[in-house]
Amino acid sequence: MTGLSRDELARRIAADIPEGAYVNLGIGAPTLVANHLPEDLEIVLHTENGLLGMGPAPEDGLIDPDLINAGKQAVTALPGAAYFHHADSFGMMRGGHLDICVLGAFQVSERGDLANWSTGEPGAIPAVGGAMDLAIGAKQVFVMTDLLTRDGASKLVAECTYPLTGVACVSRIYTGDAVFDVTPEGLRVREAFGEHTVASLEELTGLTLQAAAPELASAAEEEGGSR
Amino acid sequence: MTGLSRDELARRIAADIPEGAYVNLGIGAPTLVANHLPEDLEIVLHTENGLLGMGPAPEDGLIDPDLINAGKQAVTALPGAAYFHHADSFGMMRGGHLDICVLGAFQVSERGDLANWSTGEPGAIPAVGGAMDLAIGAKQVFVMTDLLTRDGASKLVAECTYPLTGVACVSRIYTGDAVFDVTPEGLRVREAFGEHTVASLEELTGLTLQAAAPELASAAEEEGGSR
Amino acid sequence: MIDKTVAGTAEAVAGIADGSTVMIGGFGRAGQPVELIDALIEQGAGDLTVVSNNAGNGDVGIAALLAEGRVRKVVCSFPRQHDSWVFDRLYRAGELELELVPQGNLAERIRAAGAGIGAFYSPTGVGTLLAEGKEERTIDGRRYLLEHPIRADVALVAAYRGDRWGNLVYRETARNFGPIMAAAATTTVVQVDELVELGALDPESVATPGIHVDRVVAVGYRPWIHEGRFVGGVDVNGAPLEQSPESSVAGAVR
Amino acid sequence: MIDKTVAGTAEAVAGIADGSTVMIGGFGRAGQPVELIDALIEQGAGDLTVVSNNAGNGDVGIAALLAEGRVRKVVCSFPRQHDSWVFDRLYRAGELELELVPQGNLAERIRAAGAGIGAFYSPTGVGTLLAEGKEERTIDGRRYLLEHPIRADVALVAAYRGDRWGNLVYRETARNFGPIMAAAATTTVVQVDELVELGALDPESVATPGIHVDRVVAVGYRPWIHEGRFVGGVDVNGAPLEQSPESSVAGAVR
Repeated sequence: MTGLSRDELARRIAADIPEGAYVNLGIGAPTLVANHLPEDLEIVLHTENGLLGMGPAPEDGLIDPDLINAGKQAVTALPGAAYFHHADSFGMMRGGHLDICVLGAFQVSERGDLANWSTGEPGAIPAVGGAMDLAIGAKQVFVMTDLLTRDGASKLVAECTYPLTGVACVSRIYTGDAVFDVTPEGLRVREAFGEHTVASLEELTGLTLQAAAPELASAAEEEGGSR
Repeated sequence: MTGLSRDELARRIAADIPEGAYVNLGIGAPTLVANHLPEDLEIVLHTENGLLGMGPAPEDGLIDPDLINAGKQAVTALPGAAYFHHADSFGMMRGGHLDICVLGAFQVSERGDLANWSTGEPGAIPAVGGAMDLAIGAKQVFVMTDLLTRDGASKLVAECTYPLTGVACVSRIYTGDAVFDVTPEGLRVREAFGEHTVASLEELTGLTLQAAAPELASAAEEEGGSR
Repeated sequence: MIDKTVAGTAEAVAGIADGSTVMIGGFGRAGQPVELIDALIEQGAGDLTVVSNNAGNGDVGIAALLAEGRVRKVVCSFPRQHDSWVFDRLYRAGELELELVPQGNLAERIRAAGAGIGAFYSPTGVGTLLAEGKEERTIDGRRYLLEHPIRADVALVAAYRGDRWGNLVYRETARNFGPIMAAAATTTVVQVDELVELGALDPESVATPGIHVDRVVAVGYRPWIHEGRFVGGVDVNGAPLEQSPESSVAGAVR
Repeated sequence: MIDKTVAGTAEAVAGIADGSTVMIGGFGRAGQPVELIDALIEQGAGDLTVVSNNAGNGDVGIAALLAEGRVRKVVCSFPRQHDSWVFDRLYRAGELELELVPQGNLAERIRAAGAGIGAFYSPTGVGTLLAEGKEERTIDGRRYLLEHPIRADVALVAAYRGDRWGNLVYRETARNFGPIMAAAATTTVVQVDELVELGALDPESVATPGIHVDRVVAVGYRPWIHEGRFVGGVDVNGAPLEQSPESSVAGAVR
């Protein structure tokens, strides 16, 4: 494959986050995005356990167990930070005050339905955390995921078969192969990486895809990561 | 009449407020109760515009326009005070965390319905403020009022004719003539002042009243204000 | 760099459109953003719906906005006060629509808007005239009314100190409706006594995080504050006492 | 004199009855009232329903309470964690009932209990498995689920500092569920690092006013705090780093 690595993908997502945005990075891969936010831009990170203005991990020796992120990792607070309780924090989210939230996914449907909290396996211990709140809470919900599962199945689907996290909530899907916008007409290829075309992506996903620009309909000329 | 003056009544109410109680004194006559709370007891006053631990009025020259009570009068804050916003303040009230609230009344019904916000006159400008929240919010709602209107009509009634503030919300009614508990069987005379008896109170109110103690059924022997 | 500060109150209220719903903080005069209201009067928007606890005191602030004929409707809990003569006159003349909301329901409905709650059941007002037209429901044996969020296009809020991210701390009971209104409006405009450096506000005391704020303007300390310290010397309306300012400041040790 | 302080954690948790619903603050280990949970284990109450964001980490705190077989049911958002082996084992063995609640709905339902809200409509969870059995309603074109308050007999909360009236301030993200749980329980029991004189807490920073607190017990500063100052020298679980404590304290300038 000639697409983006996980780290390049994180950088690609970071490039779409404007200065001044209030952003929640979900646990797991989305936390990588923080490493690529330009240092000269002020972007305010929200962590749903009660902090706006989250900074990077502290040095060893300066870990503060009272100051953690939603993944329960030690973090720091930047000048301009504010603490609040859980009801206020999720009010912020549910009330639509966050600009962007970046989440992982098991599946995303053409309509933007998201499945990322349970594989529905019998005997699995269910845990949802803030996933359902995040899914419906931000002005834009970005999904960061691989296009295919390890078994080669598409994570972009006509209908999710895994239990849903939220209905019609995803705005955009970033994968190492392409970036897709969720539109009323289905998924639209916003940008294709490597040698991908709409046709090659349709073959991988089994979906009918729209093209954001004419050149995507034939071959992606652009270098991955540019926009 | 041989009942209590307004000020004696305020003292009588204050005597029923135990140490440690969280209390909201409504605007108007109930604010007089604060003057009679024993100085050696700690009673925490709530004002619904966002303060617990309200203290007395400041001296002239030390008035702080940012620090007012629900009647928009200058107050002070005691050591141990806390400020909060209106949603938290009324959550405190609606959530049943206040022990006692003392309110004025136009009418109280036998069932404890309260009318104290509007006389329903045509052309009058309606204003409710926190009255309806206070009426349903405290564990005990005390009413402080005259037994009779200036025209000699009873404020204790079978059914309120004025617009209601709250339904079945009053616990006890303090008047200069007697103290009444609201019970499932109607009003019970808890204490009668001066020469009042249940019979004389029944005559004034036109209601059938219960007696809390046998002696009330004949003549009140006790001095007003004792308990 | 995020910089929500604007140079003056005119810039702060720029763009408020005719027909807007405008929340105005404050309880009586405490926390009322008088300088922003003055700027709004100057700016000229009309046909407004004003959401505020009161409907103006004296001839300043909300009262002045009403007197200018800019307001079509008032949503509030307590319009009638000893000094609400402007509201009283317009209401009696049929020139103002009034939606009367019990104070706690007003606060909770504003909070619900900011917190993305679709509606909620409140026990306040059950069985009263103000329950008319509202859905009633009994839950666990208690009667409740269904109450809907109150949203606004613009909130005008007065806080004590703010920074360029829009973080705010309030002062005493002037906090009142500020935090919930800031979260309930599409555009939140704040006046502060003083702007401070980013990081100067205690993150444990920030009652409105900057996410809820769009514009901040410094209007200077109130007369009863001197260099960040309470000095008194005013009446409850903030007007200087008759004694000379010097003696007032000197006498204000508490 | 109002004095809600108690001398020890045993006294703090006295009287908690079998079958109680107990809210336990904390998000992971941050703000988890470990000393109070230890006292509750010692106290012996069983058949408990525990309401908490998580269902225990490692072998301490909530995990220890579960391991002792005291808990019948857990109401939480995120039981499954890398170190939730105690919960995992009991759940798989069918020895624990689980009510899974999305985190924001959990927080809002707890807040609703404290604020006297009968029920509310939340958009979270619409169209998912967790909507099963819940009333759905469309308001202004958006779908919502009816969510009910979660009340408790007892809340166990960890705060940073408190006074004898029960006023509390928290520290950083350890605030999490403390303020809303304190308001949602019949009896609220709080452990603080330090008790301070009445009046020593800034009334602008009090996140839980004493009205919501029944008992307060001081348990001493966490290892990463020294005389009220952050010194570090621990891992994210609060365990001392391998270096010597002296060098850790000395190195903790930030």
